[in-house]
Amino acid sequence: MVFIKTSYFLNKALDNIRQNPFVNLIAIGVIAISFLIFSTFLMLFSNLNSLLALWEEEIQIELFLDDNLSGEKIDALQKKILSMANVKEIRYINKEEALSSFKKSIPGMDVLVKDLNNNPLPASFEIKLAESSKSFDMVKAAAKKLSTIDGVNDAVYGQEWVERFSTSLAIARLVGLIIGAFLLMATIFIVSNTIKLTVYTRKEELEITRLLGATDRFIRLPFFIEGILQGLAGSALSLAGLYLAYRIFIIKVSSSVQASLVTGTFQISFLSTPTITYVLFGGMALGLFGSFISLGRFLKV
Amino acid sequence: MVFIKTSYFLNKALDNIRQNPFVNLIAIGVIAISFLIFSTFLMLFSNLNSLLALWEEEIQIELFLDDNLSGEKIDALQKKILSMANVKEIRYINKEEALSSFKKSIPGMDVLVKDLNNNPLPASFEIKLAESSKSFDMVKAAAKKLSTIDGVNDAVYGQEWVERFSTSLAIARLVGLIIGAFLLMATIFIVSNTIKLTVYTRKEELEITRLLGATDRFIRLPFFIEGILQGLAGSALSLAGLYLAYRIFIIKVSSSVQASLVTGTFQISFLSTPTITYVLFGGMALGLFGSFISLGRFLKV
Amino acid sequence: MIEMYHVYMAYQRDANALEDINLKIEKGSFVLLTGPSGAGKSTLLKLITCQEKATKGQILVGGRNIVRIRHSSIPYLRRNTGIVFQDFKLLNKRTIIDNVSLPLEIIGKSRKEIKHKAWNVLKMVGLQHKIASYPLQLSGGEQQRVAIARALVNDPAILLADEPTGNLDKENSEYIMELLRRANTKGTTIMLATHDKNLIENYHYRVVGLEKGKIISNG
Amino acid sequence: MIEMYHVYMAYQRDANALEDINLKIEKGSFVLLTGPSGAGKSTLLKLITCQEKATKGQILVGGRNIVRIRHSSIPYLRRNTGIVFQDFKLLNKRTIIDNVSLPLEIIGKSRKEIKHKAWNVLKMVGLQHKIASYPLQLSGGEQQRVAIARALVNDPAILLADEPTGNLDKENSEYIMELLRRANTKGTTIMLATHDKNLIENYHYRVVGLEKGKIISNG
Ligand SMILES: Nc1ncnc2c1ncn2[C@@H]1O[C@H](COP(=O)(O)OP(=O)(O)OP(=O)(O)O)[C@@H](O)[C@H]1O
Ligand SMILES: Nc1ncnc2c1ncn2[C@@H]1O[C@H](COP(=O)(O)OP(=O)(O)OP(=O)(O)O)[C@@H](O)[C@H]1O
Ligand SMILES: [Mg+2]
Ligand SMILES: [Mg+2]
Repeated sequence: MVFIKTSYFLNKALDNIRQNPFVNLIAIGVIAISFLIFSTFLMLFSNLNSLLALWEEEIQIELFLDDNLSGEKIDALQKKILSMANVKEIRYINKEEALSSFKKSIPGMDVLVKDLNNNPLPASFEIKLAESSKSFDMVKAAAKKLSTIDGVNDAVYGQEWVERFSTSLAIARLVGLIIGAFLLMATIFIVSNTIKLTVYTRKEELEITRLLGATDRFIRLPFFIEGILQGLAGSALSLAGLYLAYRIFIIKVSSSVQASLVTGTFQISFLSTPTITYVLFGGMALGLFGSFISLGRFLKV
Repeated sequence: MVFIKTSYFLNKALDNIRQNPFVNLIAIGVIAISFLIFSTFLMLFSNLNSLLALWEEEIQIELFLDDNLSGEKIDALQKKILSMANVKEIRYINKEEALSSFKKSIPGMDVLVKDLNNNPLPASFEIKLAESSKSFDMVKAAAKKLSTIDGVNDAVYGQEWVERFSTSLAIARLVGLIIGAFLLMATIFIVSNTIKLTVYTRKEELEITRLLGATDRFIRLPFFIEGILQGLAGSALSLAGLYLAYRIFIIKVSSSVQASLVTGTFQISFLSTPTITYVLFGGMALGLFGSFISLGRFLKV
Repeated sequence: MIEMYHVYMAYQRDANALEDINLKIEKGSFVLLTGPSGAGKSTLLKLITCQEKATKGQILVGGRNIVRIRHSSIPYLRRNTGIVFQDFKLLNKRTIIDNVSLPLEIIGKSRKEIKHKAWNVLKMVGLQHKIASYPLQLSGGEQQRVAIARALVNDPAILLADEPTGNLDKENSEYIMELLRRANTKGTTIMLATHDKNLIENYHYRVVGLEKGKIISNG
Repeated sequence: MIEMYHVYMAYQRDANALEDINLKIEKGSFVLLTGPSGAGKSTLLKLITCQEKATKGQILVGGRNIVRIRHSSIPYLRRNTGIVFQDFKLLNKRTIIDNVSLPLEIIGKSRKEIKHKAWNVLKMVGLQHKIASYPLQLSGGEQQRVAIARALVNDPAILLADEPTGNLDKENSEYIMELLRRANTKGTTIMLATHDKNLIENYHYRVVGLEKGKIISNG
């Protein structure tokens, strides 16, 4: 067999693109838009995730302690709790601190407290759980377990809010994954079908080339390369568009609202470099896939 | 001029679809998927909105009253506040109710309260604002205004949570609108370009028909009808797909989590009938638009 | 019926496909247009139906100057003209009878009349048994006869036939020529481009000879 | 070179396009295939390149039975066969020279050799001044000559020419016949389908006559 250089097929693919500017522009445009939808979603989803993670940070369990525990006992308790698998952080709050923060928390409280002859507020631990243990069920279970520890009077964790919040998180993530999977499939569908149409416009050319003695490989290779190039161009365009939108729009909006969103600082970020790479490779793979499934039916002569 | 029946063009359009099953199936498929993305978004967005509205319900301002106000004074105050433009609901909580709910709210509190010789907690009003006044700024302003009323000691509204929550709402809605607009444009782009490709595959047919003496109108009308039919089929398919997904999937998921999401009952709902109508008409309009912009370049002979 | 005055046509800037064509085709006449490959025969026919625009000169068809005709008037010009294209230009997605029906559909004839006429003309060219076939299921000569049938179905005032017998055997050619002769007798003005020396010799029609875009014989 | 034994071919169940064809074409011979429109000439040629499959019978090409050839082997069969298609089958998006280069590209010749050979063969058919044009910018006869050039560029062992002179005037036809004769002299086996009585009379090649799918004369 005669050796045929790869550069020949690359040139052929570029020729094809040049010879069919109309269909190629449309294909690349449609691929770009599909990927723009998908990568916009990726960006929103990853930012939403970071934001939720920040908020999750703040879920904590308060552990009210029995009165009259000795300092050693408290130290031992603290060590014991911290050594539990899902506890990340623990902070001790003594009776005085509890009272003073209590005074601040409800207006008019100082009047009430003034009249007290002794401090009725218990000392407590503030406990932050590990990332992986922040679902409502796990917080609940952890609180229950903690409350049975000897020396612990009660465990409190803002039941209602935590429940609602962590459920929202779970839903948001689930919905996000479902939407992501759906968008991915939609992108694959749209891109591969668009490529199918572009191949279809060249049905005759394919048939003639085959009648002149071309092997399937000879016919396919330029189309595969063309598909890869279309996919690359489309996904690169989508990233460029998204980045532009991110610069001129999202940053502006976010800077005006982010301050109030979280206690810490939260910066809406662009897609990470690995994600960008995935998107580009995804574009190429999809272009290749699109050409691949399109060509079969036209190589029957 | 000879009279040509509309039914002729409808038949012609149906013939065209039958004669080009491959490109038509692809076009309808792509339109369906694009619309599926868009109408999925519509459904999520409208449900999110309902959910947020439910949550918003719960934002309220607590107004602590001076001690020793007379019953008439309190009645007068209540009427006055209720008559304010943005107040929707008001509930009076007397000192005893305040104390008993206080006892329940923090464990170990009964110990503290037991020692009291008089009830130090103030009476209060719980105020719900009108729908339109629930942005953080408006709640803040309302609280400030309410706190200056004679007989009112302090106004409290869970500053931090309300702020974060209402900002989230605003962002969610803004992002939703932006995404919606973007998806709409993307759908228009994808659909019209797909139709362009299908028209392109019939370039020759168009040219020949024109060479045989057909007017532009004669050539265009079947394409317009075909575009409308494609758009209708595509959007109807997307709605059917969405409804199916809604039945077998979303309802299942939601029933397992919705209970915990809100205090009241919240049911994920399908698109409203007007929205369904809009989507179908949108499909037809878009199909027409797609054919319209595609045909120009092929009628030059 | 067709008059040309100093007509020039150039596809590219430097090369004239037609040069200084002066031609008068009387109503009801039958003219053969001959010349070697690339002489400009097809180009000349294309000018008459506004498929191409003359670079210079005036062209009258049925008394009307078509050089600066509006885009929207072109269809009405073409409806009076039957064209047999050199490359047939059949619609591959339509059956033979639908192809032949098209010119009648375009002018809005009734369904019944269309069917009747299309069938008749297909029978005339000997293809009544192929009406439900598609163009790509026909032999070259059969396709050519479909193209002829489509051009005739409309009883056009002018018939422009570009090499209509190139894919036909002698018997079929003679038969097609007889069909054209009959149409001509009924009043159709015919211009037929051909290289077929037999046609030129056997039929004593007026012959216009083209070479390199110029008329070299006319009579 | 080409042998057919009891070959039947039916596009539709009921109608045979070819019936009981028995034919032996010697290596290096020049055979004219004639018959009226729709006789089955093109179909016969299509069988030889596996464009269509015979319904029954055996076909040997170069000693190899191609009736049950694998899909992946067909290209190699076609590389030894030059085909002039009745409808040309040029690639409209490629220039003339690129069209003619295609068979050489397919077998992986070097760029230089391709250019050289394509240019030579286009010069032979008198189109060296059109190499940069696209097929739709050529006259019918010019397109036909491009199709002939493409079939010859590869010095094929077999040349199947389907009505290669239908759009050509007498001079060009004779010239093309001379080209084919020369190819034949250099060893190419040629089958040429035609209705052109002049060809049959002027050249004393073997003539195979088809009618309604059957061989009615052979010699
Ligand atoms: N679309 C075009 N663009 C550029 N040049 C063209 C175009 N169409 C035809 N030509 C050139 O114009 C000249 C005349 O072409 P035309 O088709 O009129 O020839 P013809 O007499 O019909 O020849 P044939 O007998 O081969 O059909 C030829 O040299 C051809 O290459
Ligand atoms: N793809 C097809 N499907 C169905 N029938 C076909 C097909 N191709 C050809 N035929 C029929 O087979 C018969 C022989 O066709 P073929 O093309 O071989 O004729 P031919 O001898 O080449 O005629 P011509 O001189 O007109 O080109 C014709 O009746 C034709 O209608
Ligand atoms: Mg011509
Ligand atoms: Mg044939």
